[in-house]
Amino acid sequence: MYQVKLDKFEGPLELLLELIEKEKLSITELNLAHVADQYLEHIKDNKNIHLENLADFLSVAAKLILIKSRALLPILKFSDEEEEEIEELAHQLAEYKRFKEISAKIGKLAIAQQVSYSKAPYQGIRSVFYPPEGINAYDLKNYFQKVLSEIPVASVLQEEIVGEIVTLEERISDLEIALRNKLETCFSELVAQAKDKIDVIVSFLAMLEMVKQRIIHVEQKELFHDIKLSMRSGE
Amino acid sequence: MDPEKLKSIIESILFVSGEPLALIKLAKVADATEAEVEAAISGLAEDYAKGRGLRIIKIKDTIQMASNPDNAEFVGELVKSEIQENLSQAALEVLSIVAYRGPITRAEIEAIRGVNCSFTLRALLIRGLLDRTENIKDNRRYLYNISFDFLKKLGMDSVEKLPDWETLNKKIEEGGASAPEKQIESITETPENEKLPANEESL
Amino acid sequence: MDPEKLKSIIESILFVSGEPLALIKLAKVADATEAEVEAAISGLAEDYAKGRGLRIIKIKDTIQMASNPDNAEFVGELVKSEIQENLSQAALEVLSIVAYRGPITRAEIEAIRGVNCSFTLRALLIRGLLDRTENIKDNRRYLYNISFDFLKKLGMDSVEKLPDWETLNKKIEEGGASAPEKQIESITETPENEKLPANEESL
Repeated sequence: MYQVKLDKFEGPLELLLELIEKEKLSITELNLAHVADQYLEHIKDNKNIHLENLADFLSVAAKLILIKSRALLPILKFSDEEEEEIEELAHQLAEYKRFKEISAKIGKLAIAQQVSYSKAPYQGIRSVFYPPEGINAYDLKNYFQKVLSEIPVASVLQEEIVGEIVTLEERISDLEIALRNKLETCFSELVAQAKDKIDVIVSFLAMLEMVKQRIIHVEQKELFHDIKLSMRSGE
Repeated sequence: MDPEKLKSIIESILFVSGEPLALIKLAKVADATEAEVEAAISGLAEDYAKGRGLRIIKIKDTIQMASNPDNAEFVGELVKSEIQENLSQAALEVLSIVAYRGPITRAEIEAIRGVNCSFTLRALLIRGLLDRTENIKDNRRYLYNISFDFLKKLGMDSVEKLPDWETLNKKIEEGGASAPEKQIESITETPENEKLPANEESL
Repeated sequence: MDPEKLKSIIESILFVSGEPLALIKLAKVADATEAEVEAAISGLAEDYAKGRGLRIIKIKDTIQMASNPDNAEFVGELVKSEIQENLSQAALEVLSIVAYRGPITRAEIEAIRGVNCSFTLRALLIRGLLDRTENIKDNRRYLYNISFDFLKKLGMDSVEKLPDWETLNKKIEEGGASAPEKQIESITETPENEKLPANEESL
């Protein structure tokens, strides 16, 4: 249904723009709501997205969920902050679109082979020994230690990524198990152990997915009240 | 100093150096005022524009002498190396953002792309297509600028001549003040140097 | 070929090379006859004689572009300022990397610092603080070492006597991650990194 392209999407805006453009839509809040489901599907399946950027994909997913829920329930009131986030996403996407388009032009220039070359500097000029004054071997050591301390550490992020990749599918099955045991829980309980915002979003996505698959039933008495989750009766 | 003489001196200096030179340094070495040097450089650039083999490339107040890109096919033979290098989509986007919006922080670049760019930035810095300077306002964050090598690669003599410069140099008008700054935080909580995505995709 | 166009091409070639080029080679690179090239060179030499900052030097059948000797005093000032200006923070860092990790290639230095170092290395070479030797394993790449003069100035007769040389010389990356080293390879192993080999041959 949404076989968009084979290349992986490096970032969320790239994916979102592709979805909008595939449907020949302009960048408006309503159209963002329209493609929100397709976007979430991509994330859910970890399909064609660069997983190391999952956090960035999820942050946009959260905004799309806001937009989508407003489109479905125009009566919903949003906080100023949420309003701003929604408005911002459309702006951000419009801005990204401009740069994506210009980068294609820049790419063409780069392969056009209309290159300027410079010459080797100071050709034919002999070096003159001119050591910096007042520097000793210990200064050199200090400079080198500073250099070493600034080498970026790749492993930190790697762990983060590995941690995140498992999330959604696992969360769904965790939730299912929890519900089978308890038959009922609420969203606040579900995210009580959440480490960060992303964690909450993933739980929320998992919940939506299960609603969609008709595994669970959700209920919210009043706006901003806790969401009750229960296994669908008769299953 | 006689303007023609100064033009000759500046031409000699730019030739011998071969590297980008700051206007202020040119003025010092040529023993002239910056205004005089600027006039001499404009004069040179005009001369070169008449189908000469040389070019003056300018980024802000720094100047480099280079060859005319129209002759690239011949000069390329001599230089041999410059194997066709494919810049990835990510690299091209980052380069474009820096070219049109630089000087710019990593956070601002990431706000536009919506994704972490540290790996691409690092690769472009090493490749010399971007330059990085300390941010005076905030010493934890660097400011990124386009480099002479980038302009030379595109055969341009200044960023202002890039396509659609006038329109893209400006931000899209937003409802309120520029909001992106705020929302960036989620992406850039890590200090500048850490957070290197582990994938080894090349430029 | 149009004589003016050929003149422009020859000017580009002579500029980028900077070294003496045989007439026959110029003709080949410019895709013209030797007679045509000679005419173009005469034309250039005439132009330059009108008080320009450049000169054509012709020795037998080799041709070279050079700066106008009338401007030698100013070129001397340029070189003097290059040599005597204070070393930048970046230069001191590169110097320390070469001291503790030499012999080392430019690509390796750039991998450690995460930025292009060609200008910095050049600045250190012209002051005689570094030496550069051919890399036996890979002739496209130079190996950099701290110069003997500079070592002597530091009061040492070998790099091994630098403080904590034993530990700092080993390539255990402090963060515990050896990954950066690997990662960098993928960016810098491209021939691209040694673009413009001429750039490294100077000095």
